[in-house]
Amino acid sequence: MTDLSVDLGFLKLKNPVIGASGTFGYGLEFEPYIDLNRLGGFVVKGLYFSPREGNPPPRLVETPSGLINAIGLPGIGVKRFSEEILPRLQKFNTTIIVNVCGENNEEYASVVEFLDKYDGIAAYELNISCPNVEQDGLCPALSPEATFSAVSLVKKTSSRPIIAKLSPNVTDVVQIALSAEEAGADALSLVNTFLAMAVDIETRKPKLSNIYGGLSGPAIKPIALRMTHQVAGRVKIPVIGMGGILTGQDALEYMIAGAKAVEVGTANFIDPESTVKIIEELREYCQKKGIDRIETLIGTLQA
Amino acid sequence: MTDLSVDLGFLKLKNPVIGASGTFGYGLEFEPYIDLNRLGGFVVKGLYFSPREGNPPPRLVETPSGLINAIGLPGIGVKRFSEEILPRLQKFNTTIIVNVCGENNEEYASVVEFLDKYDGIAAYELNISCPNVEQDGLCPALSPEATFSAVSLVKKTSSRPIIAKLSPNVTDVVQIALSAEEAGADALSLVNTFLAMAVDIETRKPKLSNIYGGLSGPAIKPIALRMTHQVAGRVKIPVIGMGGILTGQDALEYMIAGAKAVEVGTANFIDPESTVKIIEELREYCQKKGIDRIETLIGTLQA
Amino acid sequence: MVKDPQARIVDKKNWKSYFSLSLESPRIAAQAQSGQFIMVRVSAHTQPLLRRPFSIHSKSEKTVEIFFQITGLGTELLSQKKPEDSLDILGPLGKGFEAGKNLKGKDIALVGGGRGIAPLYFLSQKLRSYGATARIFYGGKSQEDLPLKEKFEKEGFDLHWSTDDGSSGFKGFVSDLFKTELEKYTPDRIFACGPELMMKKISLIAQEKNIPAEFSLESVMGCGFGACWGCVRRIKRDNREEWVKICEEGPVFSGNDIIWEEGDE
Amino acid sequence: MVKDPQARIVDKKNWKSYFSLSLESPRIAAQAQSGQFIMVRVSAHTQPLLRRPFSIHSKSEKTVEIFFQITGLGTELLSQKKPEDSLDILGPLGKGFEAGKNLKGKDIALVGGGRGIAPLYFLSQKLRSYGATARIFYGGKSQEDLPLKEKFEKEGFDLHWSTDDGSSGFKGFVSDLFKTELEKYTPDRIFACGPELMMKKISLIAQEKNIPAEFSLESVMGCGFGACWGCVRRIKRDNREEWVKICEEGPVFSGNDIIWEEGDE
Ligand SMILES: Cc1cc2nc3c(=O)[nH]c(=O)nc-3n(C[C@H](O)[C@H](O)[C@H](O)COP(=O)(O)OP(=O)(O)OC[C@H]3O[C@@H](n4cnc5c(N)ncnc54)[C@H](O)[C@@H]3O)c2cc1C
Ligand SMILES: Cc1cc2nc3c(=O)[nH]c(=O)nc-3n(C[C@H](O)[C@H](O)[C@H](O)COP(=O)(O)OP(=O)(O)OC[C@H]3O[C@@H](n4cnc5c(N)ncnc54)[C@H](O)[C@@H]3O)c2cc1C
Ligand SMILES: Cc1cc2nc3c(=O)[nH]c(=O)nc-3n(C[C@H](O)[C@H](O)[C@H](O)COP(=O)(O)O)c2cc1C
Ligand SMILES: Cc1cc2nc3c(=O)[nH]c(=O)nc-3n(C[C@H](O)[C@H](O)[C@H](O)COP(=O)(O)O)c2cc1C
Ligand code: FES
Ligand code: FES
Repeated sequence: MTDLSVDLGFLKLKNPVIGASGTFGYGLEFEPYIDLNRLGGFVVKGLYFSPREGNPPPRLVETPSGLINAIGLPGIGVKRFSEEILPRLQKFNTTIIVNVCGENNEEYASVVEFLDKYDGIAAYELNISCPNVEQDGLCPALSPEATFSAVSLVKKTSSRPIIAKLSPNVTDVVQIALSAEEAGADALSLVNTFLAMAVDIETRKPKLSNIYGGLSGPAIKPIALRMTHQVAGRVKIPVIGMGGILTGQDALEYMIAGAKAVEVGTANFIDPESTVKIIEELREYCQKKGIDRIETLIGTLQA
Repeated sequence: MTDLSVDLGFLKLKNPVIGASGTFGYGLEFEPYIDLNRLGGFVVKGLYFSPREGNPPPRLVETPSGLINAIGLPGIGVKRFSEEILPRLQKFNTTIIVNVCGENNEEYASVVEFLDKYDGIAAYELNISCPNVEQDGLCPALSPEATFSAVSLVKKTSSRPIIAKLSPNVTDVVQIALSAEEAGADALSLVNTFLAMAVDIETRKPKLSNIYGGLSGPAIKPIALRMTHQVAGRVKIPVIGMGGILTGQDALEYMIAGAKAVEVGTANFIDPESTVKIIEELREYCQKKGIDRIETLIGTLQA
Repeated sequence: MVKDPQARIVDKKNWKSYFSLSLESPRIAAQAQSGQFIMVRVSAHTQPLLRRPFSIHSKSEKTVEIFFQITGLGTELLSQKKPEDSLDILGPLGKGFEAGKNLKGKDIALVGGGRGIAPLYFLSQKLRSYGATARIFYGGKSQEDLPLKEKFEKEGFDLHWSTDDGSSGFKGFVSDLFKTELEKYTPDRIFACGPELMMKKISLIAQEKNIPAEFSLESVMGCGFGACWGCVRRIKRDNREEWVKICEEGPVFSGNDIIWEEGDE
Repeated sequence: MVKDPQARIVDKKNWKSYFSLSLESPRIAAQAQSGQFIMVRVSAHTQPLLRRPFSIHSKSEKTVEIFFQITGLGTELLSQKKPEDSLDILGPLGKGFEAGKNLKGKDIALVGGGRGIAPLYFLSQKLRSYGATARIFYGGKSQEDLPLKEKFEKEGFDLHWSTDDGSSGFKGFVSDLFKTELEKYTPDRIFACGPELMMKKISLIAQEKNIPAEFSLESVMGCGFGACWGCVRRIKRDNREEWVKICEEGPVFSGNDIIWEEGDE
């Protein structure tokens, strides 16, 4: 029996595979297709304090091996989430993480403050890296200072562990990672999407109503993997890697490069069973290679 | 008859399609497949002052819709280039651009100083953005200051126009672009490759001997296009766009987003006729749309 | 809502750029309602990356059928599939037409433009089984865009058709044909599917004449089952306008609730 | 070196994971030398992105043939092509074996491992036409990895074979088989192609016995025609070691010039 569990220190996951925020709905959307109890965990769609509309359509455009989204963080807000969704999630035997959004540091803190009163949430993933809200993709994770101040305020407010979600749209992701660590983040997750665009040459208009959106999917994997490797080599807190993971092989690349766990995003759209299949593929690899505990694989890249 | 010529101010191209450095050899490699005289121009492989070996293999790895290279700028140096290659290029009726490399500002300047003595070069493309030479992809184009100092020194030295080639591995490409413009660059070309990696899960080794390499090809197009759009909207000098252009449609997206011309890279490997086909596709589009001069299309994105 | 990774193609038909594929998938067939759709994986690789949505065109006990037009790479790859190949599909998804036994004896107009005719065939069968009269208004650019004309005719439906170029039937848009016909009769209800502008025109006509109407909307879909928030359209809800996921709450909506996209009339 | 965007598949053969395709391409066939290769576009889309290199396995006046094993997505897609399909190919590329009329009357050993047998068939035909004797040493993991055994036998070549698992012929590596045979005779020249380690061993044997030997090397290729600098191998040149593009200056090199990769012996 291979032991697939991974220990993030503040949190033990039954396996390293987590559904990524914004691609896993509120989890419940996947019930017809998979047994949610089998997952390492999942992160629900980004939540602001109040309900939000998101951007007008078109919100999605496909590119070679990639997907640009400009969803713009629509959501039901913390109140409805705690009343309508959370009670239904509490019955699952898996790790529920809430992706926390805010227009400013105070809003991040108020989301956390509100949710701290409710059971059934294992950690907060602080979404300081969504490129789809402000112009030119501005967000706290583009600067070490803004990252530090957002993370440290939320950390102070929260009674639960904080995972800071980093942006790939930076010159030096290690610098941002170190700021988040210094500010007290319990873990880091990376990456969010890459600021991107597509043009319709017939109409000469952007293919997304918001002009720019965030690129995800297999196209970005090589860049996201490099960033995960860089960060994992420099911080002491655990790193959760993501970007373009479709298969167990992809997940293994991230873990060998140093990720303690992985999030699976766009793959869930292509195949709602992706997370469960990836878990099976991890198990098969470990069995084939005679690995008893998957944790022993983490960061074993021979460079 | 559609007029496909574009005017960069310092240089008029017969059409906007340029073979990108490092993917077009010294041009001559394409003679069996295309008539080089039909091109807007091409940029020869990056040249240091002295001959260089480049990195050990494996130098290439494919990823979904992308290619990571860690070639590492091997080359014959300026002396052999001027003796063996340049005389053969002079007979072509197209624009020859030399991609200039250096380990420091002085080497950039010395390459330019040396080549200034020879005819047949229309401009220098200053490669301040190759991610494959220093550790962690360090290069001048990651900082506005280093960009400014490299470009201004070379501009002072050179008797020819300077195109500064920018890196996509930055938080704010507009800031770097403005530095290059301020330093006297006559044009900007963007983007060079994205720092990336891939892991072999069987051996647990990086798939490139150099660990990291540069990602190019269709995978990166959405990000490179966004950067081109951002920069073209902010600088006064012409912008040459590139990244993942395989077809006339791709080239048109860049031009509508603001690029005066485009470079075609990885596509040349897939099909050595790519540049010529793209020129034909631009012509067909203009004819279908009743566009007399392709220049009128540049920057017409309705955002 | 189930995933069938191996729905075998048991029948394939082709008319120029239009195709139909009949897929063996008993579990999906058992649940399928007219107006619902399935998400089809068109490539085993990463291009195209996402599944493609197709309305259920007809069903039998064991099969669901889709009917589609080639509009890009995804539909092109799909058109290359052969009988005995298998497709990975999800379905049935969304909410279909509100067409129940209460429509018995009613006179129903089904208006379809181009590939938008797809869900209306399933609906016509349903209506007939409930004892309603379905009249079909079918429009296309040209003669070749009316591949299902014979099928409806053979089954004895009252069929009216139009082509933009006049190569067959009424010359003009199907919305104009429909308007002309409405001078002669008033249906009890309208169900329509087709290009945005066509549906918008039909909706105006329906509102003018106070005829209840439902429309099957399109949007780019990331997932098809509510997880991505990609497929939203502007819908009226309790006197407010909201971005509503059409994969979950649609694709069929009442004309009164749809905020139509602006565009050239 | 020409591009043939439409080389028609005129024949296809298959043995488990091995395939051969004969491609109609008179211009490439006219120029092809043994040891040269072609670059084949395996997908019309962007996955896989790059062409794949294949040695020329045989040629006729109008055709060139490739012989390959499925090792990944590219070769898998290629194996799905059918007679009458067309392939987009570039060729002939690189420099082949130095096997000219000067080899008349000589006794030549051709050593091929796995798919590495591909170029040696073309070479065997050439050698025979020049009046040289070609003896074939052919190794594979198992019986199934020797699909060309019968072809060589039928044409009356002196064939020796080995399998790692002993399921047919000599049990062990083809380099060991070759070593054993060299106790009985000494060839005038060796040409080899196969896995890196096998070639390295053959090269050591050749140097020990002072037999001139040439090897067809592999490397990941970006372009196949000298434009990308991706395909380099370490080669001796005028007493210096250089990274040499094998697509231009190879893939065939003299054993004396090759710096073999380090690895488990
Ligand atoms: C609920 C629903 C039911 C549908 N039923 C049918 C049907 O029964 N028969 C049929 O022929 N078509 C149907 N469509 C449209 C069909 O999904 C698109 O034609 C198909 O996805 C295009 O894929 P492609 O790769 O061939 O084209 P692409 O190259 O992806 O795009 C070609 C054009 O189609 C548009 N498009 C792309 N993806 C989608 C998408 N997911 N949804 C809508 N438009 C898209 C693009 O914006 C572009 O204008 C339906 C769409 C929806 C949303
Ligand atoms: C000059 C030359 C001649 C060749 N001739 C033949 C031949 O006649 N028959 C034959 O079966 N094979 C031949 N090969 C090898 C063949 O090109 C590869 O098997 C093929 O490219 C793998 O593609 P894939 O997509 O199936 O596998 P991938 O999924 O791309 O890779 C599978 C494995 O093959 C390796 N590989 C990938 N691309 C290449 C490449 N371009 N060159 C070498 N190795 C690669 C990868 O590193 C990996 O280990 C030749 C290679 C070269 C360089
Ligand atoms: C449609 C869509 C919506 C997303 N919404 C969110 C979100 O609400 N919060 C967040 O932190 N990340 C969001 N993301 C980013 C993903 O969680 C993930 O970081 C990214 O997609 C990269 O992973 P992938 O390539 O596996 O998709 C979204 C991504 C997509 C494609
Ligand atoms: C194999 C390879 C070698 C390259 N060498 C150089 C180089 O020498 N100098 C340079 O400025 N850019 C070099 N580049 C970057 C390209 O010129 C181009 O900026 C990049 O590939 C993006 O364009 P593409 O997606 O069309 O390939 C190289 C790219 C590749 C793939
Ligand atoms: S298509 Fe994903 S939510 Fe509707
Ligand atoms: S494969 Fe490109 S130089 Fe050899």
